Amino acid sequence: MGITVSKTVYNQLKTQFGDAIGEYIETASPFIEVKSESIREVARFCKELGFDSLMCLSAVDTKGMKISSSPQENKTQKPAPPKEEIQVVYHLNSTFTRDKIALKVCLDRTSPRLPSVSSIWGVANWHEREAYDMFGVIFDGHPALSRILCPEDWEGWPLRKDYVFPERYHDVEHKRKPSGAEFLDGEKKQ
Amino acid sequence: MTVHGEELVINMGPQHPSTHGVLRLLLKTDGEVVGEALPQIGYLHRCFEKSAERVSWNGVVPYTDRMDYVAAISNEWSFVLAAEKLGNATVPERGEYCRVISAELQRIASHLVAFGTFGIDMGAFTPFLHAFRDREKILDILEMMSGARLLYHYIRIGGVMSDCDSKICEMIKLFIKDMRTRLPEYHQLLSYNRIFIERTANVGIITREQAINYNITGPNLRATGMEWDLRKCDPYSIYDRFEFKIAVGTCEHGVSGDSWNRYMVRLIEIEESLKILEQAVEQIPAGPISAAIKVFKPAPGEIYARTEGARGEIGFYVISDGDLKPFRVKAKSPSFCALSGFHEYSRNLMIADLVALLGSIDIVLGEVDR
Amino acid sequence: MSSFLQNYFVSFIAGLLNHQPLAWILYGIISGAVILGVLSAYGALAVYAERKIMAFMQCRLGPMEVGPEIELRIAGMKILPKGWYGLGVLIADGIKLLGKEDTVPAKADSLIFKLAPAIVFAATITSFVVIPFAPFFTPADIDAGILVILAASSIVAVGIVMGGYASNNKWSLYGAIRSVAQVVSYEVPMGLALLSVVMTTGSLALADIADNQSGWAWNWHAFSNVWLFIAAIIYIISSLAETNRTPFDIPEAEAELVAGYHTEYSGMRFALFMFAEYINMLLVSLIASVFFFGGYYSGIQWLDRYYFLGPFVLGAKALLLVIIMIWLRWTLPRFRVDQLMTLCWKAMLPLSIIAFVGAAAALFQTSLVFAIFWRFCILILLALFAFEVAKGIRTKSISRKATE
Amino acid sequence: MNEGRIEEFEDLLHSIRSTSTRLGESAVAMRLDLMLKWADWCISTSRLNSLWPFSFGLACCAIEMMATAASRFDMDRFGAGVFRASPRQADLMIVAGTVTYKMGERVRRLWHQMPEPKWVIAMGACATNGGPYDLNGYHVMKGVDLVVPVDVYAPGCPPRPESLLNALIKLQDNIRTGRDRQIRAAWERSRWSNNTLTTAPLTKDVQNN
Repeated sequence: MGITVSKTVYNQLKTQFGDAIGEYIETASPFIEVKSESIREVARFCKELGFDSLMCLSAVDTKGMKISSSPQENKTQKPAPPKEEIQVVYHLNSTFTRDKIALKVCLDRTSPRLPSVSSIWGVANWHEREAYDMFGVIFDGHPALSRILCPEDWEGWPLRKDYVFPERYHDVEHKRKPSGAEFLDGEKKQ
Repeated sequence: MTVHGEELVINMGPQHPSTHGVLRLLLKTDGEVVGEALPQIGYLHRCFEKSAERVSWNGVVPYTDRMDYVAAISNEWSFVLAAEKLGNATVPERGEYCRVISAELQRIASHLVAFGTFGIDMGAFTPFLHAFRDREKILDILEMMSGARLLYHYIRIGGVMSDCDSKICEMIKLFIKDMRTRLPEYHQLLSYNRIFIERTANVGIITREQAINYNITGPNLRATGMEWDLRKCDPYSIYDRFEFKIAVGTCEHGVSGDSWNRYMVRLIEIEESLKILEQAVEQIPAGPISAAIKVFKPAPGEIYARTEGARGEIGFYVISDGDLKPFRVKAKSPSFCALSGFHEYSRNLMIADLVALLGSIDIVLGEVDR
Repeated sequence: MSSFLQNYFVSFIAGLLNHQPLAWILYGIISGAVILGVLSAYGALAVYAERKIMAFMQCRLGPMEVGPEIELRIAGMKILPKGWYGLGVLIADGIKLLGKEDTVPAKADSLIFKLAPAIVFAATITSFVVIPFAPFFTPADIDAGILVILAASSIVAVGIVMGGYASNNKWSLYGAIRSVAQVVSYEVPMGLALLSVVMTTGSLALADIADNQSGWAWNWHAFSNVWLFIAAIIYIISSLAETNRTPFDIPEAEAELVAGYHTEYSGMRFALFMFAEYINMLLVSLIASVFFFGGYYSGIQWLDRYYFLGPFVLGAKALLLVIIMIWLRWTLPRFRVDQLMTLCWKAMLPLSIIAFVGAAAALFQTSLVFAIFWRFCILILLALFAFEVAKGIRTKSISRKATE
Repeated sequence: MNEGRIEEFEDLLHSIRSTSTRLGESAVAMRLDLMLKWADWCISTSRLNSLWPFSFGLACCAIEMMATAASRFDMDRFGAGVFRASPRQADLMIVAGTVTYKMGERVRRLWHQMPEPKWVIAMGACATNGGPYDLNGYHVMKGVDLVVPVDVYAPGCPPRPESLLNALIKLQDNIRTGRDRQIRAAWERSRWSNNTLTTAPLTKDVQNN
């Protein structure tokens, strides 16, 4: 059921938006590629189609991915690693027809930026903040884009594949060294 | 005539008896009335998604346990379902039954905690201990099944860890019988207490539009009168074999989507879960409990799988690049979504109502912050 | 007449010392010390009772291992097992709280912060001097005893406000504000309920009120007249609010205000607040017994000859009411602030006015027919209540039977 | 950090004791010393029998902590059943769950708000050393003893209620023998006792408490 629905939705989107819609990729859960500039309009259109709830909004960093998760067009070729980019995936659900579709936006890894959909689905607000917190994806038009899970003064984007763990945070050592020698000594002396 | 004074900004949490963990609410109050409540989260951010990328497929399961620690098995199941769909693994019949039994037991246990803690929020301490007394019986059964009391690691890719044998089935039957007599007591103690109804009915209303906009699922959505249960609406596993009703808000007191209905939906769901358990224990077939999978290594691909947890839809967006470890795991947790709209439906409530709202949404911070 | 014992005692000491004022001072000190000692013992026991009753209601045991690790045997009979049923907590809690660090928050109003618990405690204790403990024995037999009680109980609220304000904590402030609103509101129906009795008796002195109820139990005010029965119920409900007990414990609502007005108090100051709460419970129960339930009269006429039974009878009645308060606390949820006010101003105040007017009307109808009719009304009310209780018990036993 | 927050009462005891030893081996001094020993015993026995825990749950372990307080296990049997929501009235902080950096400074702050004498039980693997989040948890503090002194560690993930009760009994033993003071003193000498996470002025979002 899911696949046919996605296909019809894809066709509708393609006629509506033309070039802004990329490919339709068929996997276990198929998704539609969307150009980053027009994601807000596409999302609004999808909501009008009846996809009234955003189940999940996730960002993915494809750096270091061995084989692309989308199936290769040419099966004879050796599976190639995908482009290094940041993807933002929207999983939509319709509470009327019980259909699901997925939209995917691919972004440049150095400065990922795309319009926010928090005005369309309320839940996107926090999901986008989380994506910003974890990947540094900037959502234009978001009411309050700030870190949500990590503290305000945290450095780096933790879920990126090239994230280096901090040595210490505010003087608290991150890797716990063997328990302080002075601690044990002190106990013996007593 | 109304008098408006200066706004008082007050911090509720991260250590506060009724925030159910380490949630922090920034309240802008005018006297007893809360103008705005802004949730601040992240005090329990345990880097689940980073950890999941760095362990094997089966190794992720214990981490999912620790997300929603009150209902661990629902989380395990959701992740395992995603992995199985990616890797095309099949689960033997008996394994599916074991999963259903454990998940439903877990759902009852989770709702009992919700019932008890909501009682504490309302000032009634005793129902909490009565609920925990009955929860201990479930924990006994789950302990016999998995060996752990709280975080089980029971559901594995391809099946379950250990069998639900006849002795356990007997225990479950006894428990069902016992629990059916307890529920009237709960209603007597709390549900139909006049003060409790006064406190919760018509308080903290979440409308259906708000609920769908903020993707609130599970009991909180069903309390608005909407029949949305993934066990029926998007059936997975073997839930289509069991007869049960979707618990929706009864509106016996108050309007749909208020705190009392959210509370009541959970108690009705306990009854429905008992029904499922009864059928599952009767029907459970003989056979293996787990498919023999030595090394789980799914083909490259991505999937979004969801199950109906105790708090709503638990979704896992999993990407595999054909390695022994998942490439990316994103967890969508119902509490996170429910809390993201909190500022909207907590507007102009009194402080005591805010506690009722928060308690009836039944959040688990481990799941919000992950 | 009621101060007979007191006068006898003072004149006895005066005779010994040959100095009248000194005798009065000595008498004050002695009776104060006795009251304080009894109250301390009661306070510790009440905390223990609360923990035990709560535990039994919650299918637990409560403190068990806290006590001497030897059995108590008297003449070979085992009286108490190891741990003495946790009786040790009585002492342990006290000594521990004494030895705790006494913190005053940095930005708190230090003087008021330190003064508040003392005021609450002193105001609570003060009221005890006008309670008639036995015929001919009231520590301070004041003609307007009830006014002393009403005044002192208002001062408690002042102490709570001081504590809540001085803590420099927003939750404490909330607790303090709520407390004022609550106490001020509930004093009105409470005062009216007490006034109905005062009007019936024609005296403000507590000893006279108690003496008015001698004889059999149906002479007790609560059972003499349906209006006073209503007044008694109103008094008991508003006394729950007066003592900040569930369902009216909004000034220290744990789920909402962390610990309410005493959030910032630690150690002995906190203990004083807690102590005052338990003593206040006893106080309102004593007043309820004196005003409505016969005071030191046992309700059995031929027993009342033995005057020395008076304090025990009064104590038993008061403790029963205290236990009911504990029972309610661990059963009921808590009201919201505005519901509390609604209940007070829209339900209890009209009802208390009705009771007051009714009691006044009943004064004119003293014939036997009416006396029987009023008591018959009370019987009907009690029967209705008993029926409700029986229904509850029956459903429970049915559900229990279904298990077996 | 070391603000000399030692109880006045104990100070008094120590000063009396030193005076009594200065007096020499007189009979009075010996009698006094005996009395002080008895007083010491009284105080420590009272304290260990009346450990009021701080109702402060962080994560999974909090559920087990609740189970420990509930009907089957009943922590109240040991006199430790009065859960206080305000740190000012608590004696025992049970750190039940994972401590993150964001929470760490709050934990330290709550610990500071508790009046002396106070004790800490680190419940579970996370509070002990980071537990399952040791390797990959970039935001997880590797043990709560980096910010507060821990008296007893309860092992397990999560520890069973029996384990927590055992930790409580261990703590009672420590108080009985006076070992808790040694542990505290050793921690205060260690390099963990003053780190900038907790001694630095609080960041803006904390100050409006």
